[in-house]
Amino acid sequence: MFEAEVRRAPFDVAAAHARLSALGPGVGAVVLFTGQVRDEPLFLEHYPGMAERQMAARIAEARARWPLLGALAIHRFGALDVGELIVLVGTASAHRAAAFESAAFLMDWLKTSAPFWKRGRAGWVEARASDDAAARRWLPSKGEG
Amino acid sequence: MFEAEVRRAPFDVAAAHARLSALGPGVGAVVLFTGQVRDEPLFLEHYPGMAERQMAARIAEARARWPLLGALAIHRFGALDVGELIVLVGTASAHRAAAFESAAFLMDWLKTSAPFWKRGRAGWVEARASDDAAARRWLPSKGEG
Amino acid sequence: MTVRLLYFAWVREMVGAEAEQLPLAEPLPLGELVARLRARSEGHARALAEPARLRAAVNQDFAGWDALVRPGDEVALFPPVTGG
Amino acid sequence: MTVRLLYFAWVREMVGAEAEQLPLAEPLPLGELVARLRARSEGHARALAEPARLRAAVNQDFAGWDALVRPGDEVALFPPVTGG
Repeated sequence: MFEAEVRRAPFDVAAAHARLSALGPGVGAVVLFTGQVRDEPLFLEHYPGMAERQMAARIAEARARWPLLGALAIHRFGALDVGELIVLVGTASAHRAAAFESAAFLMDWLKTSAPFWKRGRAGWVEARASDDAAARRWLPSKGEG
Repeated sequence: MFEAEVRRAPFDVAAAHARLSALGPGVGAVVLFTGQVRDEPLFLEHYPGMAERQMAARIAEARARWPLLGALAIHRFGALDVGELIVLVGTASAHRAAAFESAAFLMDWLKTSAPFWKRGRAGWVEARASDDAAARRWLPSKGEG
Repeated sequence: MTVRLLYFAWVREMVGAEAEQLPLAEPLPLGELVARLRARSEGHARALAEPARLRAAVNQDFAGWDALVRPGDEVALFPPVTGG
Repeated sequence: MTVRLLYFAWVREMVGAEAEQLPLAEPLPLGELVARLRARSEGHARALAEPARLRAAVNQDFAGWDALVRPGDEVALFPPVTGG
């Protein structure tokens, strides 16, 4: 089960976990990351088509890099209140290292390559250099530094 | 919300996520790890008292090391079938790096310091050197290597 | 032949449109295409003034300013992404 | 005064008990306490033969073989942990 989904409606964390957990007797570890609206309501604009395409591409990269039994990425758009979930990334593997690392990889790369833009009360949110740095640490030429 | 729990009965992943997610408007990231029985049924023996104590100590260490808004560790004991959840670690923070790193830290140290022992069909499971290595990478003197 | 142009976030707001067409007879580097677009309106000029503040995609993949845009392509211009 | 002893996993199985008492009048290094325990039975001798295969806790914290055990302490002997 390798899936990317872009949607306006809320998603179900328990269902995502259950799907990853049920991928067979080889699953020993599931990691779920969820990102949620912090401090003030947000509006999320996205590029339909490219968003799904980039998320699916990151999942394919993670799958090539770690021995995954499943990976899931869900990203919402539209108006979201404080505390609402924006994004979910989930991975399933035999062992925890692959599940943790691939989930962190997926989030770091979604942050810098999935075409979503946040607007808060003060206007469009600026991209952060720390997000580019987080993604770059996964490039083979640069190592994990 | 910083809690460690040892129990025989199944635990509720959705409830754990909901509690971490609801820790206030400062929460931006939640990471959940679950470990489950792989390949063959297991029996988990534990040292009551020390298990809770060690898990709580690891949570206190994580809290001192990362800016966490909450952390949760639940570990089951007794007879568990393939696919059943054994352990859950969850963390909540403003940003994803702290949530990911502290959850990985907690799992690595629970693996080597929480007094649980797995017995499978072939007898008691042997400890793995790779688990010791995973825990050691968090020691300040050794760095992240 | 044309190129389909898409704008997002503050680029969309400054340009004053979310999509438009640009006639294109033959392949053109993305940077030159953007230079042409600046002449369309004051909004275009302002939104596209600083390529360093922009990112671009050609056919839904990220592309650099030297990438060749071909007639029929879909080109999107937007700020660095901030989702997740 | 006594020390409360606890055994887990295959140590418990080989010793043939999950808990027992050891009389102790004054502090003793954990390694010497284990040496004393080996004399209790063949099972003890076998279970505790190789300290490198064992881990120990004193009062529910991990302890090395040179740690001092005091009358009234709780001492646990077990294999390296394999939970998680």
